[in-house]
Amino acid sequence: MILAIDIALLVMLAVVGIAIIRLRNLFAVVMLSGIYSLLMAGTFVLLDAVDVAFTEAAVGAGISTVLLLGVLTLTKSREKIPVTTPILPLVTVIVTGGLLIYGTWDLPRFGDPNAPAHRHVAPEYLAEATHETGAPNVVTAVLASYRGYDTLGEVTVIFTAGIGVLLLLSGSGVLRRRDPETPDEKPKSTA
Amino acid sequence: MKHHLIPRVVAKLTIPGILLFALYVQFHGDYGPGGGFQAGVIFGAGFILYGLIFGLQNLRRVAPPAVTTAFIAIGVLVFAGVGIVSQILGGNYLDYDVLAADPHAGQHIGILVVELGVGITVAAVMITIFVTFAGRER
Amino acid sequence: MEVLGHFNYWIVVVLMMIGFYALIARGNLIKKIVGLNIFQASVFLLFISFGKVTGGSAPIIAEGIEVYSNPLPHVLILTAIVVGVATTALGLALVVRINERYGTIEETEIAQMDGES
Amino acid sequence: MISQLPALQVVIPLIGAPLCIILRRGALPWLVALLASWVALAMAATLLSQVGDGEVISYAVGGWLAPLGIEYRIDVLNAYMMLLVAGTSSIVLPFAYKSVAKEIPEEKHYLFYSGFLLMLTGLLGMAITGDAFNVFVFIEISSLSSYAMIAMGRDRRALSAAFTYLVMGTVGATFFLIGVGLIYAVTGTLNMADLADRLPPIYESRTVLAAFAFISVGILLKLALFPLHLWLPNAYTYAPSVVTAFLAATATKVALYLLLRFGYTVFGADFVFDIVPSSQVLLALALVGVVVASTVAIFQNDVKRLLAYSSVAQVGYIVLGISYANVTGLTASIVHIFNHAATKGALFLAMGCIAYAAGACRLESFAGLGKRMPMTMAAFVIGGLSLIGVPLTAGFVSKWYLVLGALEKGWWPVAVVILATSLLAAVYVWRVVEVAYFRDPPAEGPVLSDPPFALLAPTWILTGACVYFGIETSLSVGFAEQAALFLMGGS
Repeated sequence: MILAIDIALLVMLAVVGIAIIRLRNLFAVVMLSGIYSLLMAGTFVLLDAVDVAFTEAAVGAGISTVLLLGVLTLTKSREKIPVTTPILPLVTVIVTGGLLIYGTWDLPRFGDPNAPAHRHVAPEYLAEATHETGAPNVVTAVLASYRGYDTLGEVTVIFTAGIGVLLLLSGSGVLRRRDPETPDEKPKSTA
Repeated sequence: MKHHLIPRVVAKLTIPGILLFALYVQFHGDYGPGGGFQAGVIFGAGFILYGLIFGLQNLRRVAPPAVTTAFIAIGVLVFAGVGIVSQILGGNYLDYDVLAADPHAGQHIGILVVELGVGITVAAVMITIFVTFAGRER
Repeated sequence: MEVLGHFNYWIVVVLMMIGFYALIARGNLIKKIVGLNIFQASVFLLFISFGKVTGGSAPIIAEGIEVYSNPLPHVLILTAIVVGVATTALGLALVVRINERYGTIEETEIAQMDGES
Repeated sequence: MISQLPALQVVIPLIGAPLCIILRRGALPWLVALLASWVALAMAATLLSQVGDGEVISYAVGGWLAPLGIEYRIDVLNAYMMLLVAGTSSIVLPFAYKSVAKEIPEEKHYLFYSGFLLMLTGLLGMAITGDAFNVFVFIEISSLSSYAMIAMGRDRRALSAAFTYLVMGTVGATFFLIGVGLIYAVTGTLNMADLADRLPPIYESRTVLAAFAFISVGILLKLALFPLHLWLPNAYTYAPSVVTAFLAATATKVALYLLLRFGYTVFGADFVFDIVPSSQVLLALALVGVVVASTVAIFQNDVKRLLAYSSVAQVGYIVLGISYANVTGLTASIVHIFNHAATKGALFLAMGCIAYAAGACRLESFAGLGKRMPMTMAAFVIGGLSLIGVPLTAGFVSKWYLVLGALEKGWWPVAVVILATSLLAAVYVWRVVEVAYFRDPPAEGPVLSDPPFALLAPTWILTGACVYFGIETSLSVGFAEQAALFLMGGS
């Protein structure tokens, strides 16, 4: 049953994905990418990844869509028709996809409880984590404690993005502004 | 949107709720889905909504860029600082066991503080990104 | 059953390739970013698929539940989603600046202008 | 205290980055960056002295033992890499003070130094960690900060270069992630040492093969091996001088380290060279890359761009050594990682001096610089000689081992190609030298002169390193040989 819903969601994802490639109106593309993320979040719930679903919905359908819409208001909202047919990308994609399909051949069956990934490390988390950290949500326990160092890296990545956006977009006001009273943004000759 | 009454009233009613929900997600992550990152996103979204309805100027007044920028750094420092503290207390980096006399309590404190660091940085970055992007209108 | 057991992976691969194609074949920078998002989100789905255990439930320990799905891929993907949105934000900031300095966000036109200057 | 060094190695620069944001006024961010980098260098030196005799330090982050937690695993190879990375940043940062003041708007200095420390943190983290997924996180820290830093160049092409790098870099990182996911699915672990134990029984699995392919392609994109180098020339050409010098010396090198780490430690030499025809593939790509990139370099009119293509060629030499799959070749690669970092660091810092004085690095603006900027051009000449591989320079040492390794294999045509491409290098270095020394300076325009001591000193330290490690090789070759033996022995 779950497999059937899973497959249905995946097919819908594929349809949305193809529509994104084909459409040239970028507003429609951005809205569809938000829908793609929502469908993806639904699939994650189905696959028991509730934390991931929560985050994907907040990030994919939330932040990314808002950012993309914001950028669209600053740029042109129609994609131009390409001059040449992209042969090389098509070949790259087919080769990459082919290699992946080849690689999936020896993967454990979908949902197989005896897959190596479920026999090593993970059972110890499930058995010990709540006891050792006091957090019933094993994902939180692993995220914040066992693999807390990854999470420190994750915060640093977010920090990096913040610094990067400020480096790129703060100050250097080559543009007219609506509220000129902000003192820390003066035009720069280097911009 | 500044001059429409209904969005303003609705925003005034919902924003406190959004911020409260963010705090719930922040501190309830041990038990259900959620945690610092999701809480930070929601918290930031509250401010972004404020900025959308009441204008960028007002948002800059509520959350001055210099302050949000500082908070981006503070969140990282809080997280990394927990690690340093645990080193000072004789453990390895980010070993929460040593943060309290009882390892379980230590783990609890560690996870709580670390998630708070995540939440602070994420919320601050969200607000900063919104303000910098919105500040570049054509 | 063997075929059905891998069908999930294959569609995920197709999804990944849709995103990858939009990323490398399209000249519009915003469409590239959207393609990047789809590509990465689909990779996340591949990981989450690895974590699924038939009959399992979400890895939040509770009374009366015996089988849980694997939490580790979830943890990894939480981190990866954050990395992904960080990349998106930075990429979009670059797009805004490129649009300001070049007046276009089409790759071919930018390459043309780069060649001239 | 000393047992906590591995964690602090990464955490000190990591904490420095937000500190730069808090202490944003005046020269404080620069000072924070400098101190963090120097402390990191001292720690890297201490770690290298501890693992120099083949020992391995394991550090359990968070107190969770591997494979449950994340493990730091330090051996002679990654200690050597960390010394290289921290050393370069420690030399480049003093240079940055004046160079950045000229190239970056003042109100962004604190962001710039924060970003610089993030690049440093990312590269150190990639080198030190023993966890496959943790590598991904640190790759992204170093990459994201690099994209933003490259875009700070004054030319608008810096922006399009940064975007291209962002797209190719993210594809690389995502491929790497796919590969890590696939090996996780068939082994259940992310710890490198644990993976090394669990992979051999399933070498025949198609999933492992696909995982190896994705991880390799992802890393090869990062290290810019021909033909996956397309992001590199523009990124190096238009980035601010300091960023170019640091990235050229370290970023591709750490990616090369990852290639060695995953090839030898995780997958194992038996798999990489016996089951997969890696040797042949790498050999072919490296040879074509060296020849094509060296040739393209000759026709460049921007000297920074010329050096960038030369970097692509040098990556080719390093991969060439790896493709031999013998100790001499591996030693040559590791020693060339080091020597080329010194050489390119010196050359790009010299470019920074010229950009400081002249504002650009176009070939025509070099006319007469031999007289006007004697110290800068002398550094360029020595660096150029090392690039060609003239005896008594560092470049000679690595090429010597590279040729030796080829002859050991009986691959004398490869040795011929190495010598022939050195001639190509001589041609492109000569083009610059000719303009600088044998062409009169333009009659109009400002009279240029050598930059201040604060810029010349770091340039000459690296230039001196090119000569020093050409004569006294016990350190560079000594550690490289040990690292090579360690990798080969561990297989």
